[in-house]
Amino acid sequence: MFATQQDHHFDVASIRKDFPILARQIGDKPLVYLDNAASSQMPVQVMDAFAQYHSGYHSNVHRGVHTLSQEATDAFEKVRFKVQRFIGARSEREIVYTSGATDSINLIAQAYGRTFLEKGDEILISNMEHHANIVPWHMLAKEKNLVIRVIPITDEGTLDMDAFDRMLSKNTKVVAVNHVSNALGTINPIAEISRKAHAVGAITVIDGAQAVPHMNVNVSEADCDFYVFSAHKMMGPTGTGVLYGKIEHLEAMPPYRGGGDMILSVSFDTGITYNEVPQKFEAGTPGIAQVIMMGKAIDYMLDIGRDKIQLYENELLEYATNRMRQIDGIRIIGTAPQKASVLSFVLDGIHPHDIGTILDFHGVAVRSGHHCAQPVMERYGIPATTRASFAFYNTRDEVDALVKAIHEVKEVLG
Amino acid sequence: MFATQQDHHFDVASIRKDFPILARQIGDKPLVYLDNAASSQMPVQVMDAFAQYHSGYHSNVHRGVHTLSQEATDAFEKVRFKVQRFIGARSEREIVYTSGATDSINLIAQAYGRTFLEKGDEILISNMEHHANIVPWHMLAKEKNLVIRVIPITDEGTLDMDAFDRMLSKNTKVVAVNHVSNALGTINPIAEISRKAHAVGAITVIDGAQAVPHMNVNVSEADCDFYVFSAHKMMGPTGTGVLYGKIEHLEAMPPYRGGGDMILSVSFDTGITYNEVPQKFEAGTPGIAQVIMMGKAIDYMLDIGRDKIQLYENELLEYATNRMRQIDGIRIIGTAPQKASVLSFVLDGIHPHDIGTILDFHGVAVRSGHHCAQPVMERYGIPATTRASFAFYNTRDEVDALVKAIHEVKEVLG
Amino acid sequence: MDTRMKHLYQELIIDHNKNPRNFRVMEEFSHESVGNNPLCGDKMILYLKINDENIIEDISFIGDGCAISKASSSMMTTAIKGKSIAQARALFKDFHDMSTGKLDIAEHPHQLGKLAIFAGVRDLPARVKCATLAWHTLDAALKGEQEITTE
Amino acid sequence: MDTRMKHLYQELIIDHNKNPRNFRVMEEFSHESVGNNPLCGDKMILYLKINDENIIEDISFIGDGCAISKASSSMMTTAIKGKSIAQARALFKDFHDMSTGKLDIAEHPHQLGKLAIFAGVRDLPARVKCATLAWHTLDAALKGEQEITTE
Ligand SMILES: Cc1ncc(COP(=O)(O)O)c(C=O)c1O
Ligand SMILES: Cc1ncc(COP(=O)(O)O)c(C=O)c1O
Repeated sequence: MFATQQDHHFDVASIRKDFPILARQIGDKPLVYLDNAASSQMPVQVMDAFAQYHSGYHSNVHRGVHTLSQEATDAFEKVRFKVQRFIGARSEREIVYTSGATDSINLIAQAYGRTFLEKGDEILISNMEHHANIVPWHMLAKEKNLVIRVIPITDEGTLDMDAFDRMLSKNTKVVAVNHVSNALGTINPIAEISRKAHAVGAITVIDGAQAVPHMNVNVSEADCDFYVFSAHKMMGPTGTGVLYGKIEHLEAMPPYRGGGDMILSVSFDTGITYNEVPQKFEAGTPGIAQVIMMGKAIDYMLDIGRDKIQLYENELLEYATNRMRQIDGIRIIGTAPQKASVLSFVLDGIHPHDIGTILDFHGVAVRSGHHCAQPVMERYGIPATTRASFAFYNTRDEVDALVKAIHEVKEVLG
Repeated sequence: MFATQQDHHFDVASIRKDFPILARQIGDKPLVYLDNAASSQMPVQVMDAFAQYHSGYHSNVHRGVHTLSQEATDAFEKVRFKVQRFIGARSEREIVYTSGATDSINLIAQAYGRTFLEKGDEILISNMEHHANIVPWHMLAKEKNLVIRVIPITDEGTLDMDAFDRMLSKNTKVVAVNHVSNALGTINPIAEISRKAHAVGAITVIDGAQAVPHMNVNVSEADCDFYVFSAHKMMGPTGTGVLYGKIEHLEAMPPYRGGGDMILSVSFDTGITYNEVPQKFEAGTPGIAQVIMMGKAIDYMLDIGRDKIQLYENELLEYATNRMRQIDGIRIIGTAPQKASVLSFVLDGIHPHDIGTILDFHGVAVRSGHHCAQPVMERYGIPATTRASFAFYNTRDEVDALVKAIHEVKEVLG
Repeated sequence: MDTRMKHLYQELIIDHNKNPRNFRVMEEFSHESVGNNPLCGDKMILYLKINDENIIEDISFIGDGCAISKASSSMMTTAIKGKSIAQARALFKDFHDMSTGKLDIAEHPHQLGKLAIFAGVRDLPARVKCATLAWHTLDAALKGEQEITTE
Repeated sequence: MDTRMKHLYQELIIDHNKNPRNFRVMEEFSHESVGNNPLCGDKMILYLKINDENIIEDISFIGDGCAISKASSSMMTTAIKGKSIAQARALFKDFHDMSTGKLDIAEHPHQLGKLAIFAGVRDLPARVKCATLAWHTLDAALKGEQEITTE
C-alpha cells in the first residue's frame, strides 16, 4: 500500500520496515504518523543499540578502570565525534551533551547570558520561536533587566529581514532564532543572520531542533555561536540532545549544573576546580545509552543520505501542499518559499481540535494546538492550527489518507 | 557456579537470568560486577519496556489528541503514581521527573536556594557528600554570599550528631545530606536530621541516590523537604531521575528551566503564565521511554520485595565484610553500624588504581578512585579507595572471587 | 463512518455547535467568569443572572472553541436555565464525574439527561477539558471567581 | 597468571615501583613542576637541574601514585638523566605516541629502549594518564610551568 512513485531510488518501502511502529493499527485503520515535528519514530537499528548496550557493556562512564566502564566511555565519547561531523563543528570539544534542545537553550541563557549580559542589553528573538527559545530568555530578562525584542514575520511566515536590520544595534547582544520553525516550516537564513548579528557584536543562538532531521547543517559555515537540537526529533531517543558552542564561548562560560564529572577536584580547604570543556557542562551521570543511540540515529540517517532525505521530503511536502490547497476552505499557515517538513493549516469554521480528533479516528496522527509557539498563533489571529509534519518514511499514500480524512472532517462538521 | 547458601528463599540464580550482562566474560573470566553504586544493571523486563514503547506507542506527551500521544502520556503519568508510592510521598504532584539526582539537586539549589536564601544564611552539608550534593551548593553560595558548613564524620564514618546539634542555629536554612553514602555505605538518620533541622526552621535536602535501590524509603515519615534519586542506580535507565519535594515548597518555587510544557501561555503582549506543579519544573520533551522504564524498574524491585532485597543484601555485605577483614594489610573505610551495599577499602602500599586494574584482569569490576566524594578521601587522608558495591543479584561466590583476586593483587604488588 | 466518531460527534452535538443556544453577551448580569483552555487556545465568557431565591434566571455565553466545548457550553446553558444554584452544582458534579470516568452512567442513577451525550469524551483524555470548560467556568462564576484556566 | 596482567605488571615495573630511582627532594634545582592526576588523587613533584649547555645534569621526584605512575616516573628519570633537553623532548614525544596508540613500536623505529615496557597501557585508556603523568610534568617543567593537571 505505501509505495511511492518518482522516488529517485529512494526505497521508502524498505525504510519503513525498519520502523516497527509504522505497522500499527489505530482502531481498525493503519497508523498514518504525521506528527514527526513533535517526535520522530525510531528504527530497529537504534532500538537494538539500546539492548546491546544494556546486555553487553553498561556501566557508568569516565570514572572506572574496569573493562565495562572503558567500553561504555569509549562508545559514549565516540558519538561526540559523530555529532561534530554531523553538524560541521570544528572540534568535538564544541559538542556538549544535554537532555534536549530545551535544556541546551537554558544552559546558554544561564551560563552565557547570566554571565555576560547586563542591564539594558537586548536579546532579539523572532515571532516564530518555539517556547523553548522564548521562555529561558524571558526568565533571564526578568532577572537581569534585559530587553527582549521580537523580530516580526511576514504574512508568508518568513522573517522580516528589513525589520531585523533596523532592530540590530550596538545594544543587541544575542540573536536567538530557529533554523526551521516547528509551527510554520520556514527555513531561516542563519548564515545571514549570524553575519549581521556579528557585525554589531552580537552572538547567535540557533534552535536547530527542526532542522537537523531534515537538512544538511554546517554550523561552522553558518558561523553560529550556539546551535542546539534534540535526538528524539531525528530518529533517536527522548531526553537527549546537543549543545554546540564555539569553543571560545564554552571556555569563557562558567558551569551550569554542578556535580560529579564536571569538576577536577573538590576540597573544603582548597576549593573547587572545574573540569575542561565539554565535561565542565556535563554534571552527573549522563544518558549514556541515549547518547549511544543518538550516534546510531546519525549513522542511520547518513546511511540513507541526508541529501536524498532532503530531496525526498521536499517532494513529499510539495505534493502534500498541492493536494491540500485544493481543499475548499483550507488556509495553509506558513507559505515561505523555503520550507521543511511542516504543513500547518486551518479549516473555515472547524476547530483544530475537532480536526485532530476526527483524523485520529481515521488513524491519522497530526498535532492540533499552538505547537508551543503561541506567538505565531497570535500573529495569525488564530487559536491553534492542525499540523501535519513529515519524515522520510512517510509516503504519498499517507498524504492521500490525510486529505481523504480531512474531507471526512468537513462532512461531519463542515 | 553462582548459587548461594542461606538465601531465605531468595532465588538469586533465577534473578540473575533476568540480567543478560551477568553472563558476560571479561577476557576469559566471568564478569563479577561489583560496581553497582556507580550504576546498576538492567533486567530484561525493563529493557523490553523500551522496545515495546518505541515499537508500539512512542509519541511526544501532553500535547497531542491522537491515540499514540494519549497512550504515551498515560504510561508516562502513571509512573508518577508508582514513584509516589515507592517513596511514600503524599501526592503524585510532589514527584518531579528530572534527568537524575544531580539535576534534581541543581534544581533545588537554583529554584529554591536562589529564591529563598539570603546573604549569610547557612547551608549544612556533611563531610561524606557526593560532589552532586556539594558543588551546586558551592556555586549557589558563591553567587549569593551564603555560608557552607560541613558536618564532620567520625572515624567509623557516621555523622557526628553532637557536632551537628552544635552547628544548627537560626542561621541554618538548608541541611543537605545523603541518605546512604556512596563512598562509605553509611546509612544516615534522615528522620532525626529532618526533625532537628525543622526545629531551627531549616529544610532538608536528602540525596537518596544510594538508598532507594537498597532499602525502604518513606519521605513522609522521615519528613524530609526534598529527596532526590537516579533511576540508573535502581535497575532503571541512565539520564532519568526524580525530585521529590513537599508540595508547599514546589508551589512556592519559581520554575528552573523554561520551555514547552512548563508554561500555560506565552504572549509578547500579555506575558507568560507558568503551568502547575509538577509540570512547572518539567520543561521540554522529557525522557519518556526512560520514565516508563523507571516505572518498570520499580515494578521489578517490588515484585522481588524490598524487604527481601534488603535482608539479602545485608547478609551479603556482612559476609563480604567478614571475608575481607581477614585479608592482611586491608583497611575497610566506612565501618558504621548501619550500612548498605558498599565496601570501600585500601591495601597497605598498593594503590587503588592498580587494584582496580588487576581485579579487572580477573573479571571483577570494582571502582577505584575518589567516588566523586573527595572530601571523604581527605578526611581519611587517602588519595582514593577501591570500592566493591553490591546489588541483590550478586552472590557469595562473587564475593569469594573478589577476595581471591585481591590475594592475587597482593601477590603481584604486595 | 467510524463508530467512535459517531459516538462523539452525534447530531445533537453538531447541532449545538452550529447553532449554539444562549450565545450572546448579557448586559445586566449578576455573575460573570472567563474560562480559558490555553492548550486549545479556547476562551469563553459566561454570564449569569441569579435572583434572590438563588435561581439562575438567565444564562448566556460567548467565545471560541471546538465543537465539543461549544456544544457543551450551549447544552449546559439550556440545562441549567431556571434551575437553582444547588441543582446546577449537582449537575456539575455528575457531569464532571461522567467525563472523567468516575461516574458510569450506565450503572448509576444521574440527573444528566441529554448531557449524557458527552460520555464519549471519557475515552479521549485530551478532550475532557473541552467538554468540562463551560462547567468549570460556571463553578468559578458561582464561587465569585473572575477567571479560570484549565489544562 | 593472566597474560594481560603479565604484560602490564612486568618485573621491571614492579621493581621500579618498589625501589623508585631518583626518588628524593632536590635542594638546588633549576626547574620544578607539580603534576596532578585528580582522578587518581595522584600527585608528583619533579625537580630538574639543567646546565648551561641544556643538559639535564640531575633529575629527581617525590610523590604518591600507582605502580604504573611511580615506575614510569622512576624509569623516566633514569632515561633522561644526562640527556639534552632536545633529546628529552624527543623521548617524550615517542613515549606519548606509544602510550596513546599513535606509535606502533613494533613497526616503527624509536628511541624508547626499556621504556617500551609501558606499551601495554595503550589498551587501558584509564591508565594512560598514569604512565604519562611524569612525562607531562617534565614537559611542563621544561616550559617553565609550575603545575599541571591531567585528566
Ligand atoms: C550519593 C550520590 N549522590 C548523587 C549521585 C549522582 O547521581 P547521578 O550521577 O545519577 O546524577 C550519586 C551517583 O553517582 C551518588 O552516589
Ligand atoms: C523549534 C523547536 N525548538 C525547540 C524544541 C524543544 O525540544 P525539546 O522538547 O526536545 O527540548 C522543539 C520541539 O518541541 C522545537 O520544535
